[in-house]
Amino acid sequence: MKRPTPQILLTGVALILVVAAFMAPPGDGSSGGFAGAVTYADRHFSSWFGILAVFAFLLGGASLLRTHGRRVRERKADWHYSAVTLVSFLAVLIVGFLKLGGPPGLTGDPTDASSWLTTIFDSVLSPLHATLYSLLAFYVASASYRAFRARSLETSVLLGAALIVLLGRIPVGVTLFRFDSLSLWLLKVPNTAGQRALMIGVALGVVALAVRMVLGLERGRGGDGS
Amino acid sequence: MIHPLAVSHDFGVWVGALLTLMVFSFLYRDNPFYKFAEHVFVGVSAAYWMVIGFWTTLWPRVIVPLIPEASRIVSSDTPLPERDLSAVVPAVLGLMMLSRLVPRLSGLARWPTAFVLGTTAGYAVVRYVRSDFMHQIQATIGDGVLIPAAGGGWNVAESLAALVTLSGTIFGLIYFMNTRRGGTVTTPAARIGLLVLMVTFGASFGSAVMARISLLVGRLQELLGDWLGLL
Amino acid sequence: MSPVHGWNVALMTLVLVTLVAIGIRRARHGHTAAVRTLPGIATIERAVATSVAAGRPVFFVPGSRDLDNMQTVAAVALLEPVAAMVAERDGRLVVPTNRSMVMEAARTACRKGYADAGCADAWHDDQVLYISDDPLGFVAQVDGMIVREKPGACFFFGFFASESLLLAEGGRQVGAIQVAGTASPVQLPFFVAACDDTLMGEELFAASASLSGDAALLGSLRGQDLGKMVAVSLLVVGGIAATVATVTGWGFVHDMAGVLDVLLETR
Amino acid sequence: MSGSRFEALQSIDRRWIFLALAVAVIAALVVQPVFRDSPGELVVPIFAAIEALAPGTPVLISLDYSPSSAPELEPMAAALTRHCLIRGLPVTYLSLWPTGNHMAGRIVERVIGPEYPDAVEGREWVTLGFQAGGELLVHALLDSLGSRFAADVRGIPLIEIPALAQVTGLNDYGIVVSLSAGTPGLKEWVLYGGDVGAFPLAGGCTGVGAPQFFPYYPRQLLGLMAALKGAAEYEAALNDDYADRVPRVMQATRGMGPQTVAHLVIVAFILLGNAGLFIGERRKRGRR
Repeated sequence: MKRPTPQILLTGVALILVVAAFMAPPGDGSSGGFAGAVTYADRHFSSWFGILAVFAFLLGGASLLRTHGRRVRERKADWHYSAVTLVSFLAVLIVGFLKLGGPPGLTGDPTDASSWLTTIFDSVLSPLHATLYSLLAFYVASASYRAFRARSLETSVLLGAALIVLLGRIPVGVTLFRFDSLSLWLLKVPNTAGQRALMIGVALGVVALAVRMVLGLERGRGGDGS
Repeated sequence: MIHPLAVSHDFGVWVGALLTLMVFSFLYRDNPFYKFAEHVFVGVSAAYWMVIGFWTTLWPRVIVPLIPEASRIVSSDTPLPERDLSAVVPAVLGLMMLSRLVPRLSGLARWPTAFVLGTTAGYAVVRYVRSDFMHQIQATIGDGVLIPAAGGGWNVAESLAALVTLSGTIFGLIYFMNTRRGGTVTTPAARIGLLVLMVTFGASFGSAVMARISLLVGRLQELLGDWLGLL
Repeated sequence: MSPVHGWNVALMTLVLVTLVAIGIRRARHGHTAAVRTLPGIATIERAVATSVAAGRPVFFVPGSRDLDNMQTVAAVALLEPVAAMVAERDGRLVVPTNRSMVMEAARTACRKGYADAGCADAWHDDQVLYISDDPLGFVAQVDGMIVREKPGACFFFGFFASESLLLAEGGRQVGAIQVAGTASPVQLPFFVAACDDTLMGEELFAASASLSGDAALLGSLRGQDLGKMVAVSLLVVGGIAATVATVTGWGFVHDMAGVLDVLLETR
Repeated sequence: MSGSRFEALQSIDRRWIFLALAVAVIAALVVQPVFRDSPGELVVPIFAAIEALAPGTPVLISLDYSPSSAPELEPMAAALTRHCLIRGLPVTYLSLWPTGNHMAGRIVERVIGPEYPDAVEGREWVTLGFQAGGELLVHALLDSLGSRFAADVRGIPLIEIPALAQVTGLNDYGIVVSLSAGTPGLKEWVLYGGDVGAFPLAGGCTGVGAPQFFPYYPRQLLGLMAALKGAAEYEAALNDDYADRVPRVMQATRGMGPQTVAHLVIVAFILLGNAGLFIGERRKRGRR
């Protein structure tokens, strides 16, 4: 007999979940038998993923320590910056695991308003997030300058739609060109058609990929490995 | 113009403002300040989400159910919860994932990966068929392409919209046909489909610009207002 | 817990899955169909060749979400043939990831790709890096890496949120040839604007099959097309039936439109 | 020689674009030009619906966003809040996002506190706050708020809150508005709330999310405030009808100044690039 491989687990789990999507849960879900097992799987597998994702955090943290630790040890180019990453990583880890600053001991919520972790979020992470987002304002400007050129019929259409909507969103464009209703129409009608064609196609792509995974055709990329 | 008293005295505001300027400097070119902010960002964010994941998921859903005594570490006056072994399977899968860290055992990690891929595929199929395939087709068909007006006759604008939506969706789908002879866009129908997609992208892009500028304005308001007290 | 779906969802799932299975089966029996070259695929090959010839690394970013997203799975599947392509030309591949599960899957895919190209020894796991689970922290570092290592080719495949344009403009800055692919309609416009070529929507899922040239995988694309024909037929028939029903009120057309409505009802 | 100058128009260093944009936006922030908008086709129905409610009819606002999307959505929450308080409609705030409590707090602190000092929490407004569950939460609230919320954020049981005296489930609200920055948000409110329930549903969304929601109007959504412009239009409607009871220039209207300038800068650069392309091609053809 062939040794069970991870592929069997992949296939089994996927099939159970597909079946579960169409089966009425037998009351409390605690009953035994096939129906009970399927319902149990449906109810718990996604939360198990959540748990695995946390183990993955640990794996990621270990990987980060290794990568940057080695750069510092071997004095590679820019090792000072790796040291910055290591120090900030470890500092936040200590603050967070020991719940420093919040309610006494380990009782409190780590995101309590008075905890140091929250202070770090508010004064370091939150502004960094907001700033990265605001870089996008500059990038939409440079990308649209470069991309929206009437080189061919396709790019002319792209350019035209973008200009109409850009001008239709500001009072000046509305007063000068009455672009507001045209831009609304573009967003409501052809845009909807394009979105729907994309979504329907994606659904089919997902089905095909899932079938290939379940049949083990995506070897090596899936569970089967080497 | 900058009044010394209006400038923020809050240490956190200063840290945030300096990091913001460091990131903005990247728009000119890469430089040591950006590198510093980038490496702080990586270290702090990786640790932050790890800590949150530990306290909100691993602790209450794995450690405490399996080892109720552990809850004493956090709080000594609450009664011990009942032991609940349903977390054993994910815990074992999680430990198998961590086995990557030990080269000799690393083959075990293929099992949790297979489990995750199986759940991903299993949940996705039905969800996509339902909401991205069936629901979208039904919505596109709607009430057909001739919409009656309230006071009798036909509502021309609505009918035109319905017709464009329906035919645009069909042409778009034809553009995506894979099995066809020759190059990329051969039939006129596929070409029309591509044009529909181009309108979609152009219009969405134009609409998104406002959102992006809003974020920049928000950031600058905090910088000029909260930090420098200018606004 | 997912809500329980109706019989019609089951029927449609069954039909679509069967069509894909038929496509695969026919391909295995030698019925291969001509599959169009996705515009993006040719660009991938050109980008890798140009980049390696210039002595510059190739960057591959498999999205900014975890392995529970089908787009991430598709991206990792696409990584394998791309890795083989880079290995054959003796280039350097860099794969930054922001989830360690994706890092593991990506390492497996690359190892396989390098082995397929006969250069298993040239692969080092360190070429796949974990950066941070935070998508924006991840992007901040990847943009920095791109500016410093000056890749000649950048590939962004999988699910992206606002990261799309932050990454694509980063690569644009150093003049890399860029190909992106995502199924998220909101982010596609940014990739279309900032990249040389873009795999749109379902093309992301078809790309790995198309690039691998494997008969069975190509067969699944044929199955996907059959699904599209189902969609187009439903739209045409449904559209006509609904229109005729409003205009005429003929009983049997009304019934037909009603049947289609019941068939597609998902609420 | 002049040909190369036109070609240069096609490859302006992106840092000039960045600089132009930054200067324009900062200048607009400092000078604060006001561009008045008028209520558009999608915003008028929301304003009219709230205008038509009898005083005392409860209104639900779902704050489904976080600080990073607040620049676009908070002005909508503020404008709706002003309208409801002026008309004597008790407001319930809840949220599908964990950041919702904080967002509700900001509205209270920045709008209700300073502008309506007589308004009392529990009577003029109540914050139920965040509950997890997304679409399942919406589904559950349809029949009964009490099934998922035992008390408001202050810990006061629902039955003791005057603002909720008339409310059992979502159908008891005169209107529900979801201000949504992503998932879960307006889409969940439409599919699991508005489509199933018997209450009018309206929405607000970011500019990025807007294309996704336009198709829901007018059948599944009473109206839609899209991006900052949507908020500015609502403010314009308030300015028209209640000029003496609201600030003259509100948040979104002020924000439209930098927006307008920034849009114009972007359009200008797009046109420059195309002019370079167009003239360059013409010269090439002329030479041939």
